[in-house]
Amino acid sequence: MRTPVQFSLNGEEVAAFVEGGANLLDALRETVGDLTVKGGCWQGTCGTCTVLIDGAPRLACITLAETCAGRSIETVAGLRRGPDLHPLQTAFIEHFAAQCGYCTPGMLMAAKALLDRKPSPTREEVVEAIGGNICRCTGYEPIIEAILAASRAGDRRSA
Amino acid sequence: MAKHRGRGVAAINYPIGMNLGGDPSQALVHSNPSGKFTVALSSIDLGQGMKSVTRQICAETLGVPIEDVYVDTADSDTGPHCMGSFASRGTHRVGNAVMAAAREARAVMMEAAAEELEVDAGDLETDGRGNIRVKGAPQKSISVKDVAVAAQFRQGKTISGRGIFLVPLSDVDPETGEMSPATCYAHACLIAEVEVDDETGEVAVLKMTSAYELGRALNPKLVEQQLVGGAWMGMSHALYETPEPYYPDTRNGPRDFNEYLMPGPGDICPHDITVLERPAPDGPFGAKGPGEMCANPVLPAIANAIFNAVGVRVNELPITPEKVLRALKAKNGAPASRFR
Amino acid sequence: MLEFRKDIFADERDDNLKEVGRPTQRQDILGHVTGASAFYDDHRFAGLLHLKILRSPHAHARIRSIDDAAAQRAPGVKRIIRAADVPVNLNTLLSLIQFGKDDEPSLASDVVRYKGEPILGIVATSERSAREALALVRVSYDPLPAVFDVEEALKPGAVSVNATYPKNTFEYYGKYDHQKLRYGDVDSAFGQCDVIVEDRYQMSPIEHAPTETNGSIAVPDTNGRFVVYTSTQALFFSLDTAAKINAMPSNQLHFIGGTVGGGFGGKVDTLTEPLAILAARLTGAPVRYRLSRHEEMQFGSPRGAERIYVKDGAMRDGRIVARKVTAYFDSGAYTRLSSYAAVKCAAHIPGPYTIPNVYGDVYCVFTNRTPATAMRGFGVTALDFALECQMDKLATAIGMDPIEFRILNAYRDGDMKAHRREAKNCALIECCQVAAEKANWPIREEYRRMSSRRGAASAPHASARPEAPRRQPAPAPVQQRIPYDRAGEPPAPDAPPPRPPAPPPAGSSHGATRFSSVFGTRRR
Amino acid sequence: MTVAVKTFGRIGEAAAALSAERGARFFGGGTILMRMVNEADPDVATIVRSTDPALARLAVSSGRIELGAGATMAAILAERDLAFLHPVARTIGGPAIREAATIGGNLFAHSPYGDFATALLALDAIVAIAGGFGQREQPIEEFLAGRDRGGRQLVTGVSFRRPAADSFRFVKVARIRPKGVAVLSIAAQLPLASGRISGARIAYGAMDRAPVRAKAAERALEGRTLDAAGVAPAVAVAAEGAAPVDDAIASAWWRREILPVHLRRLLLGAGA
Repeated sequence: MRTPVQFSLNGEEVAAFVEGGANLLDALRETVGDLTVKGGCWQGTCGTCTVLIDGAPRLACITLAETCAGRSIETVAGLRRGPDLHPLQTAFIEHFAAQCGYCTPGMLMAAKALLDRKPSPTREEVVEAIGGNICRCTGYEPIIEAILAASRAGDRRSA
Repeated sequence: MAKHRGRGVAAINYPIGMNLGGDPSQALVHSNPSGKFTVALSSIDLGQGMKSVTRQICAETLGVPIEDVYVDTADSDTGPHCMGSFASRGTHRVGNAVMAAAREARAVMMEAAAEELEVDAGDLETDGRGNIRVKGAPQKSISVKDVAVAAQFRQGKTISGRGIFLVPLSDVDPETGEMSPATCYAHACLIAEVEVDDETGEVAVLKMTSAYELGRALNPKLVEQQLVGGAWMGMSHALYETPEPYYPDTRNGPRDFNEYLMPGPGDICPHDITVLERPAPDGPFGAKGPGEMCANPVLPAIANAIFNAVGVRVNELPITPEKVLRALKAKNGAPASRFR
Repeated sequence: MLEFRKDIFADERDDNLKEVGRPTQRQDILGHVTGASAFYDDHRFAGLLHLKILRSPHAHARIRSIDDAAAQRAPGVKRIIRAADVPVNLNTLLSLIQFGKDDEPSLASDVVRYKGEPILGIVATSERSAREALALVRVSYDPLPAVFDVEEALKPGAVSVNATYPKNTFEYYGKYDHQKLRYGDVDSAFGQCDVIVEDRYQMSPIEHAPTETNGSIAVPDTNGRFVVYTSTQALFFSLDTAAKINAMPSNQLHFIGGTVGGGFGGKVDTLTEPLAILAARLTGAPVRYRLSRHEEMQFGSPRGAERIYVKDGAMRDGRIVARKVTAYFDSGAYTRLSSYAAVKCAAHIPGPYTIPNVYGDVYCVFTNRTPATAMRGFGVTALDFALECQMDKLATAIGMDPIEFRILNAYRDGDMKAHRREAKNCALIECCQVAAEKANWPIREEYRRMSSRRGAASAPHASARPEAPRRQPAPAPVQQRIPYDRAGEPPAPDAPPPRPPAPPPAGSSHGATRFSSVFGTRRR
Repeated sequence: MTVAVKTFGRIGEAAAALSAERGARFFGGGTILMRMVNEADPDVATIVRSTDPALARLAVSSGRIELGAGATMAAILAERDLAFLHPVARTIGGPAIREAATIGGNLFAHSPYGDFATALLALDAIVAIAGGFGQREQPIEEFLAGRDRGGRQLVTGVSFRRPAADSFRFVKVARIRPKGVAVLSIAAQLPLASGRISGARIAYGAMDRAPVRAKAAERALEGRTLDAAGVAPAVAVAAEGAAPVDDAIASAWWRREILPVHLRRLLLGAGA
């Protein structure tokens, strides 16, 4: 049996019919068609599918899709404003913080969740924020540096 | 509790390309009518930067700006054969194929330019900014764009090139193992600094200092990506990773990223890297390949550092705290630190 | 932090380049940070079907019967794929380069040889339906004894794992059960050296753990062709393998990939494409075969474990005069690529050092575990671990600084390697010197002056050779057999100084050099 | 066949639905259940949810503390008055997991998971359960002991007396930082009466199939001071009652070997 679910995706209202027990990751990729969200494990253990639900980081693969009714969901597809990249995206580019690029969308959203709440985090807080996200290529250091750089860029803008 | 620091070193070399050769790669390069180039490959970019490095090799060889080159990978209908992305062969084998294709395309481009400028192609040079000019008389020049237009619509020339690179397969003498495994080797020496908890066997890697010789770093940032990420993987292999924690007993195999252990962002350490470049005679601009070898010195360097710290040798990977603790108990207690 | 030492080997380089050497941004980076990069699974097709695989719960068993009647009737099931459906159900990856015999089925029919071996596939309208139908398949097995240890597998009377190689070893050159390396005379060298260090090293299997699991989507195209979106690391390798298994002309397959979520060697084996294509042929619909994370972790072919025995002989002055290596590659139940790695391993012995007497035996061994495959550093990573731990133990035993010890023995341009090719373009010494300098690791002046290059004050056996190291503890006595990490007591200083090296004879065929003396020769 | 999802406004209705159906499972935060659903686990035919606000309730007073079973680790970390539990909640997965993971779910997590349950055991928590036969309460030790035998009971919340200031300590030993599964975890409530321990509660995680009390160590601490000599007897009997197993994270041997070390470090304040 399919259930209708309506939620806001990157500011746009979307409606989808989901199978009973469907997870948000499959709902976004297979039903809504947002392929920027990647799946790494469907077990809740790699962070690749990290999205924001009402501003909080969540693992789409273990989020029951129908619990998202009426919620506001952000994916990397909504990170960029038109042609302008989000400071995190710019920082990831400048710091060569991506290799294969598969964990990158989840990393960016985990980082956004942090910076939205804490614009100037310490290195420890950055490490904590991406603690649930697996990267097999970079050794994490460039990602940590990129997030710290993005937060400094934010400081400059607000200053 | 007592924590002991130690340092260990390892030095390695690594063969570039498939052992014994016999692993060809092809490339096609062609220009569109406005002087923008496309490289067609069937090679794979799995994060190592194949698209980016071959793009730089092509631009350098053609003598055009990087923005004027786009690399299209991995379509078996349009990209010619490539053995694959493994054995540290991408930069060396594919790079050479792209270089050969770009040289062929450049020759046509220079002929076409010569025809337009009514000079001898031998007297022309590229300025790397999208122009072709007469050596010593830079005012006499033509843009690559105009050359491409002329070649396509007036001269009827295709500014394109085909390239293949093959290290011919060599035999092995069954009796002696005499063989030609590789045409060039990358090198590295790495020093690891660790801290060992002699009550729990836990090992923390505090710092790595390394020197890698890679022939030519075609792109220093992509090289850094490989060396930093590769050293992390080496540390991970040394201390954490196994799908069979009780090998050769097959029990308790990890099923997910909670059970399969790899160092997290809180486990990493500073890594001070120096790059040396001794060009490989047969490498594209002397390049070898950093992709695989970067992880190799880390494993023994950490093992040797643990010995330097607490005087125990663990010869079985991964060097888990349990193995360190068992070894410590076997030689009852750790000596005072022998930090160098 | 990354720094360049452009001053070293500067005379061998033309640094006057425009694009090469610049930190140009990755061509693919914008796609990566916007989530727009299209990986194989980022393509969508109407009516996509899903393939899931029934896997053996046993490491070794005879399949008595398979009852899939209930699964066939299960909701959403479109087709069941059995071994008999696979056009060519025996293959080995390297048959593409004429290396080795076909030994691995795509779907097991009579015997399963490792836990997780594919037996049957179910194509259904959803992954969930496929999984539910799998639970309805009844297979009855006669469990067989299994072997999991490489050396156990080589013993007489051991369980035979792989029917193609009944002796549990890959067959080299149609006559040997291992790859040999023979150079100089290790036995007489061991007889005359001062210090011997012997040890056993055991590598672990390692999972590549790419964040994107192996997978592919096969889509029926016009004119009987199939478009295959794939995570492969080797496009034509996978295309040709899939064509062979499906008995199709290769030009009926159009493979598209090139943007892959990490590989590290784990996406060469073409684990999913052949059956995805077969499923698409049998159903006429697009089919996705995607490994679950659990499958990737346990059945997606790991880096194989190697067991390596090393015996080294050295002189008190620090020169290594003999190295003997016996290595066993745990290939798992089938060959995949381990046979190749064993040869690469033999070629790598004795590491980046000039040793006049070298002996190597490398075995590719079959056991009842997940078939191993390539991984970053294939064939070399484990040997480097063993050899560089040995180097540390030797340095300790001799009482020499481990970096000076490596520099002393490092191969130099013109040296003869054990596989009988001249060393060229060497740079190990310079790497050691720079790493030591950056780490404030003191090494003596003469070692800082040495060079990999011909003619330079480099060869330790030449006049420029440093005198025996003064470092503590003192050198080990002649013929002392040293359990690795305990240095010897002060030596009985009665050991005759090693004979000077014989002059280099004219190179024989392939530039090989004959070694008349235990101490060998070094070209200068 | 897809899973049926049944959502109820009232806890009681949810409890009834849960006990009514064999294949019914209660949805806490989904970190355990959704993985089973994704893998088409035949044991999960129906997901039972409740939107009852009581489930997410955090009633924090100076005396007794009542936490709804649906309260997440993130909610606990956001509650300043629960600062003593923050070091525990912070060790549960990464930030995204903590937004989902609930107290109730943690009570059912199998070893080596269940670090929050370990803390609750050291706090002598009472577990509130809504079964087919209405509400009941059960000491957490009893609950954990019978957990895997018990039917499909619905835990609605936990309550416990606020530990004396600075008397609660917790350490989780993991191989991976910051997010690692427990090699072991130790929670201790160490009330001091005129400088001496009285009525200590010590609980271990990953030392058995469910969190267990370290009763021998508790007894050995009675009347002792928290110094090297004072804790020595407790450290000596640290492993009594622990029955660790080999798993992918660590071997039983290593867990047993390092347990006394980490207990000593925790008691002496060198831990965490």
